[in-house]
Amino acid sequence: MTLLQTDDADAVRAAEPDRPARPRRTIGIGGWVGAALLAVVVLTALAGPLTSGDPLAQDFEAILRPPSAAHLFGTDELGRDVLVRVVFGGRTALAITLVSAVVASALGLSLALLGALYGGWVDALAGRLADVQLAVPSIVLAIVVLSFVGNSFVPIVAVLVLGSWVLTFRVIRGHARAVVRAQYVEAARVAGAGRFGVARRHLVPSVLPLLAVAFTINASSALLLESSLGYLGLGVQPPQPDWGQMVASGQAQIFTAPWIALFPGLAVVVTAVGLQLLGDGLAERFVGGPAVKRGLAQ
Amino acid sequence: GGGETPQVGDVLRLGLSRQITGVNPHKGGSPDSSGSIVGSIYESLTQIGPDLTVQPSLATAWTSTDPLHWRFTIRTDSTFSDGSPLTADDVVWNFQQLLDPDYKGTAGAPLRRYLTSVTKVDDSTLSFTLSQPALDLPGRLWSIYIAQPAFAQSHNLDNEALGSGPYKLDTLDQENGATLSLNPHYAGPKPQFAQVRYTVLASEAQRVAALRAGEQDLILNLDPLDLAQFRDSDTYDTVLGVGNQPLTLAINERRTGTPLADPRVRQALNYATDKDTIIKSLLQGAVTPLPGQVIYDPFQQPDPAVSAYPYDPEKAKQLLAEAGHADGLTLTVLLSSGTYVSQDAATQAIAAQWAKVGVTLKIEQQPFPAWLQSQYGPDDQAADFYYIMWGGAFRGDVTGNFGPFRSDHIQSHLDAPEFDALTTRAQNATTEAEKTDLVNQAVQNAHDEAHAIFLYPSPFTGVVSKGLQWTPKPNRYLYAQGVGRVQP
Amino acid sequence: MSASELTQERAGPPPRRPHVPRPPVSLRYVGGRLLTGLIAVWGAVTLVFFALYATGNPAILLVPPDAPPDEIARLTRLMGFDRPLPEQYGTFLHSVLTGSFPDSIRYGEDPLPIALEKIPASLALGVSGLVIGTLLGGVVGYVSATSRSTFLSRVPLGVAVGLESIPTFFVGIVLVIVFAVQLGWFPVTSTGDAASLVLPAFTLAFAFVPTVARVFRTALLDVLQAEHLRTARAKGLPRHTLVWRHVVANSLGTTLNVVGIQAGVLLGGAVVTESVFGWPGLGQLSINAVQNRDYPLVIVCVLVIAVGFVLINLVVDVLAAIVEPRLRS
Amino acid sequence: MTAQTVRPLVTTRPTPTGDPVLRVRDLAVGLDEPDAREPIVAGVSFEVRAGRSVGLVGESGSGKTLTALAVAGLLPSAVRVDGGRVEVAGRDLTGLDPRAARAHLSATVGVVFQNPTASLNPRMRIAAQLREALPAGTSRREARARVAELVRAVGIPDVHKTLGAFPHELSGGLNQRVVIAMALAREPAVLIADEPTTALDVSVQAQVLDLVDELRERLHLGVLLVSHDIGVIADRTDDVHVMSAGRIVESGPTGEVLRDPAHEYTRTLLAATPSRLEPVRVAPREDPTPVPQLRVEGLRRAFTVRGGTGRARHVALDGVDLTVARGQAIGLVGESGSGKTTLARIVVGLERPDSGVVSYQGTPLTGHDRAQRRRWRQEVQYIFQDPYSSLDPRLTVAQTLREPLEIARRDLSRRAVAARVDSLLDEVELPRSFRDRHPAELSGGQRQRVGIARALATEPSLIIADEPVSALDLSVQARILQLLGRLRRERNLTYLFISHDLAVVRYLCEDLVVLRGGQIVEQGRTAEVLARPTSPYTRALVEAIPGRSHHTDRDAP
Ligand SMILES: Nc1ncnc2c1ncn2[C@@H]1O[C@H](COP(=O)(O)OP(=O)(O)OP(=O)(O)O)[C@@H](O)[C@H]1O
Ligand SMILES: Nc1ncnc2c1ncn2[C@@H]1O[C@H](COP(=O)(O)OP(=O)(O)OP(=O)(O)O)[C@@H](O)[C@H]1O
Ligand SMILES: [Mg+2]
Ligand SMILES: [Mg+2]
Ligand code: NI
Repeated sequence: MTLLQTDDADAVRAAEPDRPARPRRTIGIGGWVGAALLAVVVLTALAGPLTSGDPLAQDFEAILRPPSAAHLFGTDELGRDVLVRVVFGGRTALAITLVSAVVASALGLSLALLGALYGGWVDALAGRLADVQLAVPSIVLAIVVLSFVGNSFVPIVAVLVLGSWVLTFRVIRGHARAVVRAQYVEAARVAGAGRFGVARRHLVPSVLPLLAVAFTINASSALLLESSLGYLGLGVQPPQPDWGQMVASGQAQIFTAPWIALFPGLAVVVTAVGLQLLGDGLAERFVGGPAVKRGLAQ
Repeated sequence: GGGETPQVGDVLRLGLSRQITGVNPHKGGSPDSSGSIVGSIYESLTQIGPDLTVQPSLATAWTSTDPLHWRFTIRTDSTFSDGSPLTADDVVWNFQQLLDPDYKGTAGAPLRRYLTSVTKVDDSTLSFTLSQPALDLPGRLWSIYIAQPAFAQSHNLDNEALGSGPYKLDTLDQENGATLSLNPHYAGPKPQFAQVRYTVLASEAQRVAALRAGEQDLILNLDPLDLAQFRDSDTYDTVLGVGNQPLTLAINERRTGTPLADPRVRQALNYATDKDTIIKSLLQGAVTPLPGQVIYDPFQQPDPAVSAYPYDPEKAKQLLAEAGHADGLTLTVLLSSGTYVSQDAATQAIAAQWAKVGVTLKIEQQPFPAWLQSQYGPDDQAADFYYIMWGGAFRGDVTGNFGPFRSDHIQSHLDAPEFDALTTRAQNATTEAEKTDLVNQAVQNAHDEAHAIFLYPSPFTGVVSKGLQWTPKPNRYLYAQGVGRVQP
Repeated sequence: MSASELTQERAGPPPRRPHVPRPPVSLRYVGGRLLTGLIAVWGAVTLVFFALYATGNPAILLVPPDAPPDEIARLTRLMGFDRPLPEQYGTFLHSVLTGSFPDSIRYGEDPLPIALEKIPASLALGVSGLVIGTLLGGVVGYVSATSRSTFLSRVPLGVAVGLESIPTFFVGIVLVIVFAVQLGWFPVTSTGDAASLVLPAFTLAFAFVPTVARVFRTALLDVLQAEHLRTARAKGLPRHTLVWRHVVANSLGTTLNVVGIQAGVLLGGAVVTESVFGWPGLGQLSINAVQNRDYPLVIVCVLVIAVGFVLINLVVDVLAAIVEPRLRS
Repeated sequence: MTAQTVRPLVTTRPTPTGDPVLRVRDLAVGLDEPDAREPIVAGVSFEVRAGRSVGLVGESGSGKTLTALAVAGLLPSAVRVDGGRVEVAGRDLTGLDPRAARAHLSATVGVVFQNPTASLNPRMRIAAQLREALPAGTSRREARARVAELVRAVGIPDVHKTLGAFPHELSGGLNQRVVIAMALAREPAVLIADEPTTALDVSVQAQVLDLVDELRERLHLGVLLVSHDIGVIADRTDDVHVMSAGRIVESGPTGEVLRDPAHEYTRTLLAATPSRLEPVRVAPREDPTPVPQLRVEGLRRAFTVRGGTGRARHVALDGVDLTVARGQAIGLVGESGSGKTTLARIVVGLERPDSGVVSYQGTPLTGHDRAQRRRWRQEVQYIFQDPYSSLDPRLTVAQTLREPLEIARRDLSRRAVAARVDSLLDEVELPRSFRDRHPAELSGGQRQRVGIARALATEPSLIIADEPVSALDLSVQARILQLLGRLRRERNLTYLFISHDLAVVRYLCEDLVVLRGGQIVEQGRTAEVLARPTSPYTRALVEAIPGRSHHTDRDAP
């Protein structure tokens, strides 16, 4: 699809010969805010276990306590500290999100690059795979696969990867195809560069910023999908805390003890907002603004 | 929002907590869904009262001529909702279908174990021939519903119904609910509501929200903790009581090299479990711990000689040490997602308690089908424990009460030859006295050998509109005919 | 053509109607897309088939707890699950081709009509969500692209993008609490009627709004800078003609395209939405079928959804080609 | 213009020739910012009379377009008129409210822009766009007749097909005619044409300009023709205004200004015209080996094109034979689509022929062994047309120049490579400090120098250049051509030089090959072919050189 391609000419055209070079783009305020939010979430998830308690520790003396100084986010029906559980839930959510985004990006990237470099049946096959993937909403596949194969870490990640590699693939392929046909690549070929040289010198570096953007989008869609799966009871299983699953289990008490479902829900939102803002910022910085982001938007 | 005065409309609105799995009278069904609807549309020979006693229904009387022969007298006034009479031949036909090994209806499977044939003696008398004695035969027949043969042969019973019960099925959406209206030909007392709507509310959150929005008149199976919010309601009463089936941790004693093969370990874990704390905090004090056996008052006759394992961590440690596990054990329990009330919280509490005697209990959870599959699977791949609720359906139901704890049960991973022998003999007993004696021996054996972690009876919960008159049935079957209006 | 036009046609010099009606999309193209779609459907269904049949036996769910051990074997045989996998797959493919599937376990009948019966409800939800989302998103996108006020050009879009970060189920929960339980405007439990459609439709719409707003905004900004707009301005056209015919109309193609690519993601949200609200559609049916291990029904649901997807994508493509002539060749 | 008959428009407003239809006084245009610095355009004054044509010429960025847009009231929102007055068809626009001004302008001024296809709404059929341009209140029936008439008036052959088409289905030339028809729809008094032919093929250029001339005469239009091409200005305008840095630096009758430029800037501009450059001529050195450096025999290449009617084979090269001797400079000319680029790409190995043989130094490329292949790769280099897309935007100049060295000369040390890079920069007259710049920080001419330096890196002996200057500004173009000429002299390079501009070829190449429809239609010494073109096509090409009338003026006083 044409939308998913970025032509380098676009970027270049921005700088007309006699006009001053374009001002250096930044990821913008939004991008920095996103990065900061993510940093907070990630740091809490990493450092949380050192400072806070046990997410499984029950305290039948303090059941369903509203937020207070002792329990900032209150306690749940087992007297467990919701804050601690949100922090630990973040570990699960982030680990799954990151691993699946990394795998999805790697898979999408390699298929796209192979397709762009070799063309022919390699490209056609990868394109068909992507079409197959697009024929069924990933959540449906996820539900089927997880409830039959079981829902441990690996199947969950596999399902999320299945749902998101196509994005990276399409974005990168569109771009890589344009780059492979670009005159500067032809110039390199005239100078004697082979496929590997072209990939190393021109293709991979040019694809990296796009990859970063696709990665943040993948991560945020994986996060949302992961929490939806958790909510549907198909994600990480209790007692291991997980945001989506915490929302689901706290939902029955939402009228009497809203904090149980609210805080994990907000955690998902904050993380997703962070990823979105960072993604937007990166797109603005590297890819030429929302015009490309729209093609990437998930 | 809370309405001001108790309001019940013309349509009785009943909430179900599981999707309907069809309304086939020959396939059985969960009380929380299909079973309640089927029981409102069809009749069987006997029925189970709120106290779990066996009561007449289509059959008015029964006698056993000898241990292997029974006679049932049936009503002749019963009529299907299309106006056709329900005859003795119809009953015979239904049993013949169920006894046919190629018949799809699964309700016949247990029958085929002990029932040889059903024949018509005259228009109001049926003769049952058994292959092994069954003192509790009338009770066992409560779930064999009678369909109209002609209709059954020409229609899909999973989706359509023609019965002789108080209601007839108007519409059915297996995912979302069913509507019922009065069976104009019903022979018994006329129920108070002409229209009934069953709505599937599969998640606890949906049930709570529907109640708070005043959209339902009666919903069972809420988490005891969630009842509190309706306790002071103007529109609803809450029900918190004892259910008819026990909750236990079923044990896998047959995994190769399992420490659970040693009765001392099993006993130790029973000692290490603080049932009272769990009941007090999670179950809102609705129940008392099982009396060291899977049968309990008031629904069954427990063996008075057996009582609950007290919470005694020291004793537990000592037993574990004797069994050579002084330095601890790691075991797993498998839960089925969202199946039993409070199961997550309770198993986590148990895990915390066991941790104090050095046993690490790893909790795993799987969707119901996978969980079931694991139980049906080979011993070595099964989990060490399953948090499970199962038990008899009526007073004195030996098969139902003890079957799941026998070694030969299809879901069991036990190794309990003595218990098996005793319960077999109890099933085949020919006098009540003999049966009671054998049951007590079996109970004693299961307790001593600790063939289960005895927890507590399932709590029975419900939220009922103040405008309704309803006698709670602890077996959770929510028959429409059992619900009436408060008479002003 | 009116009568007067006809007479004029005869009277005046005959400049023939310049419009040569051509099909916007060639049949060949549609055929090609359908073929690709068929392959995709086959792939998806096969994947699901093996995920199901290789991992378990649904017979166990039907066995009553007090049944003798041989009951599992009996049911397995009755349902044909004892045969080798390739053979079952062959039977399955055959049933797809003939359109007669093995009976649903819960419904005891052909699962295809059961799944098809849910389509109107799903369509109602999908279409109303899409329409609401597109309208809201269109307004937000338009305002943010054209408004001169910093507030209007940023805040609605920011809110929309914030919405993008809220998982569908969370939106659903909040809507239910506020509008169904607290305000009592809409029912909590879906009955499939119009009143119970509102909340799920908005939940679904909120997933569309950010995408539509974003894409539409960029498309508008692109068009606003396009050279042909200068030509149109030179013609001295009235403002509304300029806006609708030259700006908005030219932004639709791009928007439609992206929304089309996203149809999958967005309608995936419908599955969650249906399950949160108990909306009686295909999504809920599939989740329940999965939970009950109703294999034949699961496969048919996946099949119907996949075919629906292929068709939706095709429709979007054709629509895009209609509003965007450049895509036609 | 070809033999198409142009039917007169039914209604023409007789504006007496000579009356001013556009008067601009002290126009100033600046950025629409609160603290805008200097205006971009200032103190611009000129006058266009009915039936006359006025040229506006100047370098890129000098403010020509902004001036034109300001007059037409079409300035982009970031820019605003800062002062001065504009009077169109006798009405002063100063102080008029924007609505009224817009209405007056749309009734009296027609505009034509550089890029015809982009100037049309991509999703409306031509007929609808033309109808829209008619004065408000035109009845349907009238409109239909008018539209057909307009289309015929601008010489579009297949009226019916064109009206039903979308812009992307028509060629650039046809689209420009449509745009002109649209500009005429409201019977304007003034036609503003901003580089109306720059995006078009040379032969089409002439047709469009002829059309404008003819319409001007017939409709008594006042024409403001904006161009950076002196040739076009010379041929087509009566008066000219030369702009530089936002100001008019010189004005007067075109002939006078060009013959006797008063302003320094005008002189530079004129000097940069390729036809004014002294041709580079290199005395052919004796080639020790009689084997031609490059030989091409029976080259054939067809492309599969997918169109509305399905797939079709389009033959781009149809049996081309060509021999290039060492030290020779051959110019390859031909209209757009004649196969020039395809031929060049095949020769450097970027494209494969369907049949035919390319031999380098006597050996067919397909028969090359490893060493030969390496040599061929080093000795044959390519210069691309587009200086923008032929450099990787992520690489610095040094990185770009290092790439061929790293591939071809693995023996070189890092330091040696760096030294080579510096000397390459010297050679193409770029400061060494440019090493660490990215393409975005370079002007078009500078980028093309980098492209040339990259081609020189492997010390090639044969350079194939595909329109290396046609994307560049006139003055930049002249400098690059001089650079290429110097390199050829100094390094005894062989050139295969592609251009559609005969003037450029005449400057650089002694020999000329004319390609048409994938076949060679004429070849020989450049001067001879230009003086006595034998094929009608070459003759047309020669005639299409803009500014020929001005040359004849000048060359034969
Ligand atoms: N929309 C705009 N916003 C800000 N600056 C502009 C805008 N358009 C043009 N400029 C600036 O105004 C100056 C004059 O531009 P203009 O387009 O009139 O040049 P030109 O003479 O037409 O050049 P060319 O031959 O390249 O078309 C340039 O420096 C350009 O950067
Ligand atoms: N990759 C391709 N695919 C399809 N058609 C092509 C391709 N490359 C060239 N052509 C076609 O081959 C013909 C010759 O093209 P070529 O680029 O060689 O012409 P040219 O003489 O260089 O034209 P120009 O002056 O416009 O650059 C054209 O009709 C073009 O459309
Ligand atoms: Mg310009
Ligand atoms: Mg070319
Ligand atoms: Ni000249």
